[in-house]
Amino acid sequence: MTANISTTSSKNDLVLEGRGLRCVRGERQLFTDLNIRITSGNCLHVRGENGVGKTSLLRLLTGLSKPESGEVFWCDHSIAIDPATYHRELLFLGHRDALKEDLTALENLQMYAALDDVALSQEQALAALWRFGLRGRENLSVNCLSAGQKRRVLMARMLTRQAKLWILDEPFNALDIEAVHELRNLIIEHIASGGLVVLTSHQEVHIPNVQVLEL
Amino acid sequence: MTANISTTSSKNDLVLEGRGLRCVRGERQLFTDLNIRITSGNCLHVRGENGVGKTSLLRLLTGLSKPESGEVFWCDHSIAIDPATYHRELLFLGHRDALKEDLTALENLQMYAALDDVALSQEQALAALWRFGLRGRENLSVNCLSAGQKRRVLMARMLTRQAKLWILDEPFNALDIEAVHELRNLIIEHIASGGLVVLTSHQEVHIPNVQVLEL
Amino acid sequence: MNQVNNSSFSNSRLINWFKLSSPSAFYPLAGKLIPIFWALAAIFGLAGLWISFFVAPVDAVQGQGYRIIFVHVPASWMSMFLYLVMAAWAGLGLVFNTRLSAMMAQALAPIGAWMAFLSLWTGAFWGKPMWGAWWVWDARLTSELILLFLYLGFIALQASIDNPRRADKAGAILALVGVVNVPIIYFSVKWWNTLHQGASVSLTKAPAMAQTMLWGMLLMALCFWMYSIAVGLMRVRAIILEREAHTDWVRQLSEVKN
Amino acid sequence: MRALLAIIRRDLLLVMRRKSEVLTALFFFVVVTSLFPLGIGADAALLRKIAPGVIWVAALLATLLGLHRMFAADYQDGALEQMALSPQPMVLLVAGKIIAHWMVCGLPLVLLAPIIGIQFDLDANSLSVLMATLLLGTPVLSLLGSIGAALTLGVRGGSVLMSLLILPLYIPVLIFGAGAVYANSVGLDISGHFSLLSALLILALAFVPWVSAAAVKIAIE
Amino acid sequence: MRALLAIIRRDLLLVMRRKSEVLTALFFFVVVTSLFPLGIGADAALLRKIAPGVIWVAALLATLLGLHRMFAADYQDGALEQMALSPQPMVLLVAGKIIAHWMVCGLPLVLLAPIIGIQFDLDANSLSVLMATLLLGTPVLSLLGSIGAALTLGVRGGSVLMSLLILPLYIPVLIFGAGAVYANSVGLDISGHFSLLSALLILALAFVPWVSAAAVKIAIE
Amino acid sequence: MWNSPAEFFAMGGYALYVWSSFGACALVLLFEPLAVRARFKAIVQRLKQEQLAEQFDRESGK
Ligand code: HEM
Ligand SMILES: Nc1ncnc2c1ncn2[C@@H]1O[C@H](COP(=O)(O)OP(=O)(O)OP(=O)(O)O)[C@@H](O)[C@H]1O
Ligand SMILES: Nc1ncnc2c1ncn2[C@@H]1O[C@H](COP(=O)(O)OP(=O)(O)OP(=O)(O)O)[C@@H](O)[C@H]1O
Ligand SMILES: [Mg+2]
Ligand SMILES: [Mg+2]
Repeated sequence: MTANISTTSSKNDLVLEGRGLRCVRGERQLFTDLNIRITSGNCLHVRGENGVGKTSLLRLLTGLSKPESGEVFWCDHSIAIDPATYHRELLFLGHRDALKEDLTALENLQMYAALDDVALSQEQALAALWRFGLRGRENLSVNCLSAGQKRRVLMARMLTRQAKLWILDEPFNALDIEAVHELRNLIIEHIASGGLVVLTSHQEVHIPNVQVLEL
Repeated sequence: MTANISTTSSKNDLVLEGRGLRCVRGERQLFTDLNIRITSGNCLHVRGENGVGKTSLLRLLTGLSKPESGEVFWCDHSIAIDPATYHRELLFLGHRDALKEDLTALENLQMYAALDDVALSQEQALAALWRFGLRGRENLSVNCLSAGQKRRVLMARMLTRQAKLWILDEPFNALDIEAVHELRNLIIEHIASGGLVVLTSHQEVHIPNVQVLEL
Repeated sequence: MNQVNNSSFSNSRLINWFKLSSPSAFYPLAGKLIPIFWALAAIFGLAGLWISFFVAPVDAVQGQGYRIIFVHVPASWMSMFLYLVMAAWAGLGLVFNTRLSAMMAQALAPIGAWMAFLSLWTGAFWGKPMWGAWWVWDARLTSELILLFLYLGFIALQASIDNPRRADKAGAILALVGVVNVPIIYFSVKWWNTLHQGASVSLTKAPAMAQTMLWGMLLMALCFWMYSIAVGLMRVRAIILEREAHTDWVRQLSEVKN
Repeated sequence: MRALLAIIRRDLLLVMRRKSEVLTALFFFVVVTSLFPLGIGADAALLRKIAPGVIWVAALLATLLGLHRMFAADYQDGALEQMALSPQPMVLLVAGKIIAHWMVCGLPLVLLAPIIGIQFDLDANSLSVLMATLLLGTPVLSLLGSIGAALTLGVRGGSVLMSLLILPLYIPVLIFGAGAVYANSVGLDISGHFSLLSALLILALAFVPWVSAAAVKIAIE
Repeated sequence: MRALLAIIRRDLLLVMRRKSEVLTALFFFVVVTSLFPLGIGADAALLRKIAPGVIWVAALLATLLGLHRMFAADYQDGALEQMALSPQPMVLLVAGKIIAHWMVCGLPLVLLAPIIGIQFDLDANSLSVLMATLLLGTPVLSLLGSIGAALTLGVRGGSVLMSLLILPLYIPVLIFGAGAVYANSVGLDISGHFSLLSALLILALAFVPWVSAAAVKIAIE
Repeated sequence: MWNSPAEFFAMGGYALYVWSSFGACALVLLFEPLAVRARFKAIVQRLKQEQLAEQFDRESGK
């Protein structure tokens, strides 16, 4: 399968680009010669049926796995060369929630802030959790939270982490209607302030400036 | 009680009933004095925002956890008294997929059939997998499957397990549009043949005979 | 008819018991009992110490060193006895699903562990002058060490399970399985030929030791016993408050009210 | 019965899928026993004296190492829950898992013991006694271990906590097992040791599956 | 640097959350060392002879048991992936985790060793040598262990496979560590042993974090 | 039996062993109730604080 997608930018700021990407899993070629280009203020929605290779593509874009051929560029620099600077700009949420079940929601947030080198005061962290309806549950260990509440903690992390590029794998899973709405606003806000978003979802997403990539 | 006058009607009229259910998690009371009653050919859709207690309710109904007070009855027999017969009629799918990642989809299906005491020939198992778009992936170990493909294996299990009562926790998660459609058909079929379904989902489900329980 | 009456009668008795076994009823009762047991412990303790140091004569073989017996034996006895009591409470909790008995078991475990520790410690400090070694791998010493491990395992298991109901049940299973060890400790001296002293207090035989020594030991043992009850009750009160923090009756307590 | 076989087959299949896993309990046994001559020195008489103890302790530890596998993985991915919801009684499933564990972690030790024994310079008579004690003792280890494995399900730091809970219970097996080999080497009668080991085995067979099943149910709740 | 501290704090916090976990490595050490006299018999002279070997082997095994915790949990729930995506170099994160592991599984052993030594009837001089060797040796164990822990990530039956990979690497530490105590007890010079142990430590410190970081990266891919 | 306090404390040459044993017992038996009391006070304190917080909530809610 080949596909080309690119978004035109008015200004010349941040660009995520994949050139000639090819991904092979087992003996199956998922896609080949895939070119994508996203610029500041845009959102790319990767769609396709189950098992078509959406998650695999996202992992290529983060640099967690390497493409069979082709390369990923961030602002015209290959991400393989200087991953640290790229990762400073990147936030990735996968299928799994990557929260430590034994720590509380607040501690999880603070721990990730320390790792990501982001200054995060206690008040900011609490405010982020409260915004997503976790008031009163900040100090509950994460394994007591429901499936949707765990995802909400991740949304709080999206708010506190100052990354320009968000790569989100099925972020709307397990969220209730209100939370879906809240998340959509968050993404719109992020785009409006010049961020980039790549996401997958099996539902429609109603977001301005959204490009759809059918895999 | 010794003289148990069982007035079970000869019609196969199955009833799942919860009387005065109360559920406490930690120090928080999720719901109290909840009465539900579902009969053959009906579907109950449990709704509510994240963390309201949907999963907890479903686990009470399966007998995996015990209510603080109240009881669950299957055809007027408390499920705590004879769990084995109840479990013979029950299929529960939780948030987690309960598939062994090291076994293939086919082996997983056969293993569950053996545990559930269901006769399942190789052809039947394969047919079930093929119906849900796993043709060519029957012999791939489950950890190679994508998120949606794993859920499809569970759908195949629903097809092969001859249970009357299905309790499904967010079964539409991670499925693509086509698979959602397929699953809906499966549920409708099951209801039409006199089965009972209890499910949670944050999206609308378009199923006839559906009652909605707002938690 | 008769039968029905009978059963309702015994039911009402049962209800009385169950009433006492509810934390809210037990909490104030425990509060009243604690000073009594402290007083008893003090009386027995003073008398026991008096006998151990000023009445009991010097031992012909062991000199003054034998006086360790007056703490060693009570600690050893209590360590075994408390384990049985703890397991019994835990088992009751498992079978009848009463919260209070599980809390009792939980409250007794640390005391039992300390008693086992003291038995080992005093034994070691006795063994050095008598046997020339702090520690030997003899059956009784070993099984007492296992007892300490069992206590610690029980405490560790309960501490690492967040859900208190589940912690109670899991702990109960472990405690019941571990009961096997107690008779092993007690009879180890009989079953294996060991360095350690055999039982010298027995109901059938005449006591093999001096009458005064026996009295000293018994008084000290009573002191340890009363002490264990007092501390156990104190701890169970704390545990009740922790577990029942969200209930109304706790909120109404005078010590909690501002 | 069919379910019992199914569960044994399933567990063995899972082990076989990772070929390494079949051999690792064995290798662990071999490596640990080989460490001792390295740590202690190569005095043959000394080695012969400590051989039964070392081999038995290594067997204990090797069994322990595989225990976490008995329920933990199934618990984590929800499969244990599904088993609890199957119409089979829990005891049966637990028994199946214990048997599978013994076939992977116990039986190979019994078969390998003579080779290890030769490294420690044991004679043929001692070797056969060693094998016999292991044959009686390792099932007890698997059985008792299942209690610990079930109790620590879903508990963080479970595998270390489990060793703490289980090792004290293993001690009688160790004492009689190693004791028999030692007694035999100094020419004492060993029928007492064997009858005690058999008694342990019978008791464990009779009670442990129920205890473990109860513990598993508590964990799932 | 801030990230290094953050990761150490995080790992220690996770351990503390389960209070039992701090103590369990310790107890495992105590229990295992207590098993040997039970298996071998209570002859004091014999025990004194095998004490260094037994204590060192027990230390090895205790370290090993905590190793699976170093990366496996983080790998499974995706946290390791997130760490790889943080702007910190992987080496730093790995180093933090190794330090945390040593603080939980190594340091307590050093502190507890004298008590165990007394059970084996060692004298004060031997005890101090034992502690010194453990102080030099346990960091090496944590370091080398991290390689195994990283290599076996996501591999089923990983913890057993890991012991298999790691134990052979541990052998030099064991030989010099136990050797020093033994040499001291028979009145030989032990400075050679100590300089070898120190050399091992320095080499491991210099190279291992990079190796482990590379192994972790491979596992995530 | 004892002619002087010094003799009593010397315990016929077994001072170290006897007093270590009795001393350890005394320490442990004293430490236990103190620890329990600290635990009790901590929980009572927490409960008090919670009640205060609730009171504030109620007052500010009005
Ligand atoms: C750490 C070492 C020791 C431990 C764990 C230990 C354990 C015990 C236990 C559990 C008992 C009570 C059992 C019963 O009453 O039958 C006991 C009683 C006793 N122990 Fe020890 N002991 C140790 C060392 C010693 C030493 C070194 C001596 C004296 C040389 C000693 C002398 C006694 C005596 C005289 C009794 C009373 C037996 C009786 O009258 O029933 N113990 N010890
Ligand atoms: N130990 C505990 N202490 C306090 N609260 C708890 C504890 N365990 C669970 N809870 C709370 O109970 C609720 C669990 O709800 P449940 O998992 O049933 O939610 P749900 O309705 O399925 O939500 P979702 O839609 O997110 O899956 C959550 O609000 C959670 O915070
Ligand atoms: N080792 C392997 N051998 C063969 N096929 C593999 C292997 N690993 C992965 N695959 C296949 O690669 C695809 C993985 O796709 P991926 O996880 O990216 O899907 P996805 O688009 O995210 O799907 P979903 O919507 O279900 O999440 C699947 O079709 C899977 O079967
Ligand atoms: Mg996917
Ligand atoms: Mg839920």
